[in-house]
Amino acid sequence: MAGWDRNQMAARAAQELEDGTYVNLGIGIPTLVSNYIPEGVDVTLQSENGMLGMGPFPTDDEIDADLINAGKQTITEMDRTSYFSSADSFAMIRGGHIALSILGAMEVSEQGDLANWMIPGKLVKGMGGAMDLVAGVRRVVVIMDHTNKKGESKLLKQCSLPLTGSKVVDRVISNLGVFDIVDGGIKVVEMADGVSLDDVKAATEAALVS
Amino acid sequence: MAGWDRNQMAARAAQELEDGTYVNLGIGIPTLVSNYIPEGVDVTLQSENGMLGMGPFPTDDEIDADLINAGKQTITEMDRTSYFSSADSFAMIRGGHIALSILGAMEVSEQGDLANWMIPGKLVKGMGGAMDLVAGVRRVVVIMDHTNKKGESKLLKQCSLPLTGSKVVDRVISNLGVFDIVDGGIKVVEMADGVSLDDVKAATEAALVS
Amino acid sequence: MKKVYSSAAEALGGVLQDGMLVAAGGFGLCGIPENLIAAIRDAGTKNLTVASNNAGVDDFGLGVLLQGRQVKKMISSYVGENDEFMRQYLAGDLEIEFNPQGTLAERMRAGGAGIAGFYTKTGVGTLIADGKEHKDFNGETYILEEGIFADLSIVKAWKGDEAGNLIFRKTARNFNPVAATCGKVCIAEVEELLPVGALEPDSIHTPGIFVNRIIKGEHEKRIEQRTTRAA
Amino acid sequence: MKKVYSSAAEALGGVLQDGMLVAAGGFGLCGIPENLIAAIRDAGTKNLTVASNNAGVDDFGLGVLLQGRQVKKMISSYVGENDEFMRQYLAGDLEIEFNPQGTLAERMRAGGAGIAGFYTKTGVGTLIADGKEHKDFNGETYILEEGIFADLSIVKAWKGDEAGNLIFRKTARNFNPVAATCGKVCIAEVEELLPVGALEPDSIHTPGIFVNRIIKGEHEKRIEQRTTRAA
Repeated sequence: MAGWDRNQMAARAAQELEDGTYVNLGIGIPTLVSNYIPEGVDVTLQSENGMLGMGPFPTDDEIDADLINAGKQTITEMDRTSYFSSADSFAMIRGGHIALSILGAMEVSEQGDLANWMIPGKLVKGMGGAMDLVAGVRRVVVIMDHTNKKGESKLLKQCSLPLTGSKVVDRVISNLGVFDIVDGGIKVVEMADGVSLDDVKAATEAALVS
Repeated sequence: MAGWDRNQMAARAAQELEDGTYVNLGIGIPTLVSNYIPEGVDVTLQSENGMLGMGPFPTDDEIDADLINAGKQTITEMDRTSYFSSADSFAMIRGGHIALSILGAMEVSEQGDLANWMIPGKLVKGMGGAMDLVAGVRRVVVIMDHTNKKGESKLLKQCSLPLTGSKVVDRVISNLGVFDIVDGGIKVVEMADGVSLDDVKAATEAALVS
Repeated sequence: MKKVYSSAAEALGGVLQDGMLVAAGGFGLCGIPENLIAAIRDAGTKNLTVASNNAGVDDFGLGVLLQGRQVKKMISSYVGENDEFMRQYLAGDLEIEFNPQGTLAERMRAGGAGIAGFYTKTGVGTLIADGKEHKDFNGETYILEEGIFADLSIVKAWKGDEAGNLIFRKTARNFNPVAATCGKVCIAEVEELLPVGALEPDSIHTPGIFVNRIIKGEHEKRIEQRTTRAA
Repeated sequence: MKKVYSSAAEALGGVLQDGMLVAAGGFGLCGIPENLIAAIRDAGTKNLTVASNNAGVDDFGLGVLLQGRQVKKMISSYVGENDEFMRQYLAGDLEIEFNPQGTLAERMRAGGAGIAGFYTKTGVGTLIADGKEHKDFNGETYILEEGIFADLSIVKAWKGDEAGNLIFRKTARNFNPVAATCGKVCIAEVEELLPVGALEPDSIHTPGIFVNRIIKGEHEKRIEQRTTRAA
């Protein structure tokens, strides 16, 4: 079983981007998606701390303390950029004006439940904007490893961790392939190079439907 | 019985203005109040269509179709002026950030109920921003004639007309004097020149308390 | 994906439907989407519900849609300047839902912001509160008002760019920014249509995400109450 | 009535009280009211509840109030960058109320706008919804969130004028405009304090009505995650 590495997952996720849309990319692997935006596809990236039209990281000369992304990294602006308050930013998110949110997860259930903010008994840092994003954005795509470090499936019948959102995930892109949340379970949309259906079955607790 | 004319009522109402505050003046006699702002008192006038720092009417040369007040009259801006949306304007009003609203009325009750937007059976044009103003502004002062054209009191035990707001009026300035809404009824604060307490009693249906 | 259209009629192509709910910017005749209103008149779309603070005057602004009897219902705070409106209203041909001005603005904002409802003190104890849920917070009574989710928003801005970013001018801003947010489709008409990058990012009032289509319009900008002082 | 004060300490005079609720602008260390936070540290005010998206880092931002054990409770969406925070939290000395980021921003806006509560889909089906009123609108479930009404707001802007009008710069705007609206008293610190008339009226983000006191500050503007690409 080969499967995708994090850059390949990001590249596959970039195929989800539709021309002319507004997109929010979460912290971690989702951030890498912006490196793989297909030719001819023009998307505008939102940063939920109050910016549309997020540009690349700055050069040393361009660093500006007043210009950061939601991960608190320094970034740059573009021609099209606009700034706004956090209230206006989440009005945009909550109101369904963002077409696509791509974010990471600890667990996803076959109902599309998502857990990615809290492990009981461990330090809780907070949900940031994740609950707003999954509740408000029109389409939610998760990028995550298919299994955790112990080899246990992260695509579950029920999430065991506290939820970030209930019935919010549309699609999961894992190292094993692309999976949609559909009525009755998880549908295999695509398998990564060298991954077999048996590999997927072995790594998936959630019901697979065809 | 002499009493005040509309300009004298406006001049008296201008004594309500406190230095450094933000004020909304209604259409009609309340608009005249801005002609009588006392020396040394600096107030900023809000226009609920989206402006703080309303200036005087323009000269012919200054007329600007994009610059009107809530009565749709052309106006001018000042050094301190800021513009904002209707939502932000009423956020300001509803949130209690305006210190004083001075507006007209058809009826005021001894509980401070105000009726000024609708006469059943007659054409109803709408309440505009009046309901928001009386519900949100910290202090509400009414300027009105003490009686209607038939000589009937407009300061009533109960309003007969549909309300603009319930228990919202703090003070009434009429042609007969200045009256506060207090527990149990209306308190005479001040009488206009040449007006006697008997004149007030004769013209007032609401309970007068001392 | 191009947002720029060559005319109001073209921008409305495929969007107009009988019976739809339209949210319109403007206050009185100030900052109204003149070109889009005229194109809706020309298209003859019927049974519209229009959420707009005012209803224009007889021959200008939303009044021209009333003349063509294209409007079934208005959601407004003040409709006093329009005789045709009153005739149709008194004849029972036109429905009016009065909203306090701030409630109307907040309902549009709520619709655009994914807020299904909000509690306000505005209108408590009045006819406006009839049939609405009442709830006490900290000993004070509030009523529940719901967000407006429109099918179409039509707005007018001063400057816009090809990405749909908008800047309004003076009190012509009014309801336009909130109307822009609450429609499934938002079309903006602007006085100056500029290339992307021409607007200062900190000064943009309506980010392009809210604007699906944009046109350069021609604006009469009629004045309702020309009021002057001596020079 | 003068709004301009000569220092953060002077601007806070007569305002600070043990146990008060403070709403603070800023996102991470970006756009935080550095001078006012330092002055509150110096004043030693205790048992504060602070509504702020984040809690700073150990030695900067709101972290300096945590060091002095001046904070009883935080209302935040993310507090990950602060070891002292975690120590006090695990020891039970510090209470934290997690709010989704958008809910926190909207709660501040609601408090400033006289909205007692609003219905959002954010958090439905999660721990955040526990104990909150649920209500269906058009077949979808929402939860009721309440406005934040703070005793004091502290915000940081780029430019301000002597009437309290504020303009923010880039993503340093963030929570500042909404925090400014929800306090009984709002104090702003700015990088440039200008005479009235220096700001463009169409470009003002926070009208002076929300700002009671204003100071010119000195800003370190520390960067939390310096991230670059090759030139």
